[in-house]
Amino acid sequence: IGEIQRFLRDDGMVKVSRSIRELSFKIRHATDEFIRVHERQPTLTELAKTLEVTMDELVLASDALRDPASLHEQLFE
Amino acid sequence: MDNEMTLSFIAISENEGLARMVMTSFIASLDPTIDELAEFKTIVSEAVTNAIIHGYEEDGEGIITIRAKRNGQSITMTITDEGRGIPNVEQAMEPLYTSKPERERSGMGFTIMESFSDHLSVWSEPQKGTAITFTKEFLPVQSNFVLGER
Amino acid sequence: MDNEMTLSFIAISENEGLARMVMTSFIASLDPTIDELAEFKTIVSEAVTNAIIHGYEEDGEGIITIRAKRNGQSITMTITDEGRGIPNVEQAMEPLYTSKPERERSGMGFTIMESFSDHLSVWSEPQKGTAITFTKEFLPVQSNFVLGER
Ligand SMILES: Nc1ncnc2c1ncn2[C@@H]1O[C@H](COP(=O)(O)OP(=O)(O)O)[C@@H](O)[C@H]1O
Ligand SMILES: Nc1ncnc2c1ncn2[C@@H]1O[C@H](COP(=O)(O)OP(=O)(O)O)[C@@H](O)[C@H]1O
Ligand SMILES: [Mg+2]
Ligand SMILES: [Mg+2]
Repeated sequence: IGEIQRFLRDDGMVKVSRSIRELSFKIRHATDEFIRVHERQPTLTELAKTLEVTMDELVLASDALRDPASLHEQLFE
Repeated sequence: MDNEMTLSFIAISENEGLARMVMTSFIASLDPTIDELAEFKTIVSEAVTNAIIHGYEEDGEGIITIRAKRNGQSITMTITDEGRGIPNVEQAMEPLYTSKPERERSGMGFTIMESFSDHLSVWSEPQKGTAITFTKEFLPVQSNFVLGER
Repeated sequence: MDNEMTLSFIAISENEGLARMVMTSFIASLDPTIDELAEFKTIVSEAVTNAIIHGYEEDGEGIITIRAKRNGQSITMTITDEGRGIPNVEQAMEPLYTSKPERERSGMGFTIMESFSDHLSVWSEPQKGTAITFTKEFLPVQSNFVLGER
């Protein structure tokens, strides 16, 4: 399977939507970890560095992280 | 003025995502935190959704225009439609007020936009359209963060 | 016409990234592969860079406009500047031709744009400006396997 994935990746046939899904999962994880260590929110640049991705990739993937968790709490609770 | 852009698109719900991405990209150089970004995108989503659903009543034809300017750490953005307009702006902005209760709208759009922005003003005229202008400040993070250290 | 948008921005190099992101987002619904997207973004970058460097000679003031339409699996996009224009389009499009050899330009911009698009046409008039129109088809991948199987 790893072989096939590598082949696909090298071949450029992988759908962008798929790599975005993977990255958005990593963003969520890295954000939690950053907050735990630094006791504040990371900025986009800090996340891009941590995850070793470009700002473009980060901006694209960060849209999968909609709806701030705090939204409901702030307004409805 | 540090930077400025204009985006126009058809008022269909697929373009709410486009508007969000474009605005994210426009403010990326201010290096927002994840929360600031989420708030900013929520403002964009609420305003664009209102233009699609209320302004054009989902006719799939109207045009929405977003003009944005960056001035230092501050972003000012106007979202305009040329749709039905709002007869009573004060009432429309009240928490929980919605003219479409049958659509299960929450009536909280304006309240959310106000709470996530630093300044909001509404221009509207029935049968002419609506323009909502926001300002949001992005405070620089006191970044004592160096990769691999603390 | 499935969808359509217009973006205008100041001709500064920071906005080359904005243009790339906006166009990426506009074609997202076509679910491109990484390669298709990379080609498409390269076209956008080359055309926008030309408008900034050649059209406006980096005056930091000119406006670049991108109009894009989606028709099924096909994207047509026009990138316009109102800058100096191109006196001899045929010569400009020759591989390796550049009017700015001192800037270490490769002269390969048009060649790259042509090879990555399915159709390209150039309108230009000296002192009026330049408009470059591309079409690119995004073929649905004949995906006859599911990852993890063959
Ligand atoms: N762009 C617009 N054009 C016309 N009417 C609007 C527009 N935006 C808001 N409104 C009016 O203001 C009301 C309140 O908006 P909002 O607070 O977002 O609640 P909701 O969208 O849930 O109804 C809407 O129900 C509608 O009547
Ligand atoms: N938007 C434009 N406005 C004016 N001249 C242009 C424009 N785009 C291209 N040109 C001309 O065409 C030439 C070839 O462009 P290109 O193939 O991209 O090579 P390069 O940018 O490396 O010079 C440029 O050197 C310039 O003279
Ligand atoms: Mg609303
Ligand atoms: Mg070039």
